Amino acid sequence: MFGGSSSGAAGSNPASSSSRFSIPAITSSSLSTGNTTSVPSPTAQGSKRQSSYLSSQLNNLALGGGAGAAAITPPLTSIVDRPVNRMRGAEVGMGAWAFLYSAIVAHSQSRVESIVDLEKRLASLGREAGQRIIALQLLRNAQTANLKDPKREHRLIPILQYIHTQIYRYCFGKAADGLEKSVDGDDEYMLTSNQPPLTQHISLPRDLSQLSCEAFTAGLVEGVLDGLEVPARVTAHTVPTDQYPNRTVILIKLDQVVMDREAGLGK
Amino acid sequence: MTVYGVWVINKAGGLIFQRNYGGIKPLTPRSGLLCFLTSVRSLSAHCNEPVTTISDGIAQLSANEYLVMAGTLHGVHAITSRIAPVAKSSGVQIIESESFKMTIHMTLTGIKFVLISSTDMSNAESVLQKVYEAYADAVMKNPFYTLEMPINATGFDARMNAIVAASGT
Amino acid sequence: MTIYALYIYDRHCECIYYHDWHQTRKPQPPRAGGTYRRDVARYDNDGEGDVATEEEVAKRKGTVAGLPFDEQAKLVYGVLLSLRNMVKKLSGRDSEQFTAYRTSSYKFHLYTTPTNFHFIMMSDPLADSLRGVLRQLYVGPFLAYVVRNPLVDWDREGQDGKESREKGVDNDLTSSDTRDR
Amino acid sequence: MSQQAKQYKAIGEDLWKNRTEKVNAELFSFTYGALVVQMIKDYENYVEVNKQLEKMGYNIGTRLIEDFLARTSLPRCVDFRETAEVISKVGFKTFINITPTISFPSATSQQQSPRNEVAGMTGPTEFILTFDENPLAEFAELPLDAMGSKYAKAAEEKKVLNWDQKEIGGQDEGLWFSNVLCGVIRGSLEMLQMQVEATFVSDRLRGDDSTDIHVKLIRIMEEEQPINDE
Repeated sequence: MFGGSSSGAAGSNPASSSSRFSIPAITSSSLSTGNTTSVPSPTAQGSKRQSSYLSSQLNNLALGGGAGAAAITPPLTSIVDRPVNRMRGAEVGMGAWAFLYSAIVAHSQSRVESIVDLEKRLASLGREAGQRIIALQLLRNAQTANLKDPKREHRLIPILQYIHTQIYRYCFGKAADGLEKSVDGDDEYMLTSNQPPLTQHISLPRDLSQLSCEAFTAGLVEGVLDGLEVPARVTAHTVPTDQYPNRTVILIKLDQVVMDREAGLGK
Repeated sequence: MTVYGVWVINKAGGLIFQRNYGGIKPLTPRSGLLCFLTSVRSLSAHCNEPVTTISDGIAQLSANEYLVMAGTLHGVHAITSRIAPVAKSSGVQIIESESFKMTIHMTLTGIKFVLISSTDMSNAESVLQKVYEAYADAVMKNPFYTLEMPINATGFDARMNAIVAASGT
Repeated sequence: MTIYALYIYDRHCECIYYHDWHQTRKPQPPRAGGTYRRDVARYDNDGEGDVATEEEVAKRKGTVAGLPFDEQAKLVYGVLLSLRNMVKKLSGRDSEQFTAYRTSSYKFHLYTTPTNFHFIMMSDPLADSLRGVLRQLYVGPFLAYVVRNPLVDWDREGQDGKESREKGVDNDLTSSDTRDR
Repeated sequence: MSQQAKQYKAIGEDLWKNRTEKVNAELFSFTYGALVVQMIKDYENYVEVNKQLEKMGYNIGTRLIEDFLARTSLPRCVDFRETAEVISKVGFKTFINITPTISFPSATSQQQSPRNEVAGMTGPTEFILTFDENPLAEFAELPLDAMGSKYAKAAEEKKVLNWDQKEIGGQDEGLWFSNVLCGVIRGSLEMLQMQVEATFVSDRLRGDDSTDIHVKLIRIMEEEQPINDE
């Protein structure tokens, strides 16, 4: 999921698509500069508190004595033991989402120079989320359908319709308002939503009028498509109308591989 | 029941939002004759006054004039609490004048929402409550807004127009 | 309806009369050395002299020490002036009259005479407009005992002017008190 | 549960059921997880990530308090105990639909130690929030080197295996995955003139028994505006 092996207690390398995401040490390939100097912990008081905490932890781990760094086995219950569907159907307040996303946009803005880069960062977050969402949905589809022949869409149009309804309803509470093939080419499709809920509170300043914060949704769709073996480049474009000033079109530009496969599969 | 205007004043007394709604026409003095005609209706004596206005509603003033008034209101708000004849008192909540009134809601965080309306506006407090919710949604949740700075979010304007339109009934 | 205080200001922004009733936040005596004439303020006449030290005031039934009187009078006038000007500027009409303001605990009523005397009354927050009462004070006792009294140094209010006016004011107010309650 | 706690519990539940627009919690959790990973890639140091998450939370808190007050119009809290109740039973409930339990560490010590006496404050001046569930971390699992010094040895051994993996700094403190929550608490209370320190003392993601945030009142900031007792 986030790439790299996870080092959970189970030790086994969970199958890439259906495992939870875990935060591996970052593979050296993705980072050019080595930065191994360990930064002195600013909250010295934090680590002091931790050591007092350690002693209590050590006792109940029945490993008493010895410095805090005794070879303790990692956490007893690991993520694999937690029920995957515990949060199914759970909800949080729209306010929580709005403030989180607003902080994400503000934080990303401070780390980029251009609108394109800002959209790229938002899209990359969306892609990470999308990959996990499709993994979870496929798992749940398999669980509900009988496990012997879990049903999964493999043709392009049904996949797009699946995203238009199931995935949009899962993420945004309602299906997309439109799914059309673009006139410009066979390999372009458009998912439109008149009032995208996730960015409803955002007002763009004049100098950022070209930006679309729905880039996150574009990334999410790209992540989902990626999970369904439909590689594509997905971008978000604001196409306002009088009635829907925030109307957004998610433009899906399919990879040639997909077009060839579709042609091969024929009708 | 008409809303003439809305102000939002930040903790330091700075005016961060001001809009007039309905009931006003920006009449600026022009050459002699026209100025005479407009001023006859409002019977204001001298024509060189920066603005003349029709009978109901409030004037359309410059941004700077509103800024100064907001600062005054901020100061007055603090004083009205200090000169109270009883031990505990909030700052001024309603200012009544002959043809309009100002209703002021101050939040626990020190932000003041001011509604300028006709005197017969009975639901002023609930309108200000809706303005506070619109502020929480369209300004606080907007990543491109910096705290304490003037608000120019299209989302907030849209919400305000809707609130004012709905408040007329 | 509870009435807390009556302030009368002359054209020269000076408080020429003050009288308070059952206030739980008592103004202090004016600070020494101030240009303030001491005879202006008359405190709630519950027996003590009109000079009340801080402790005395505080120990009175649940009262809190308020501001020194001269500062209080200055601030009251400041509020009156600011709101009067704001209301005129905001409406764009010089004829616009600021009539009252309200906080969570009191209401401030204003009646300004054509000759720019300001009659101010502080009451409980829910009271109806007391402008009528203030006008009666102006037309009644104020004119009778102050304006028409030859002994009164017109521009400089003397001690005597005040006593006679109080008599009129007291019985006038008590009647308005009872009538409205 | 005290009368006051019951009352706020009812308010929180009513607001959540009737007056809160909702969003998919899993999407929220995946997005937060993606953000933390992105930050680890950006800063390559857990201590720095903890700081950035707290700062981001602070910026959220200073705005979220307005949304909270606009929607609940609750009056000012009388003391810090009531503040804890409101944060847990109304704040957390209406935003992420959980109600962390509250405990008052100093109350257990017989007398209020003068050290944490705060001018003008009666009652406790610190509390601990214990999270049985945490939507932010539902799908998260920390790598060994992010779990703090407790697992330094185990992390060391693992490092020998994947020698090529990037070394992330600040492993001694490790990652406090949900540190944004501490910032939100600090930011929102500061807007109400309460300066507090909010820090994680334990997190189940790091192998601890429970997930606890310790909130300590430092001081009441002077009252700039007139008292607001509508």
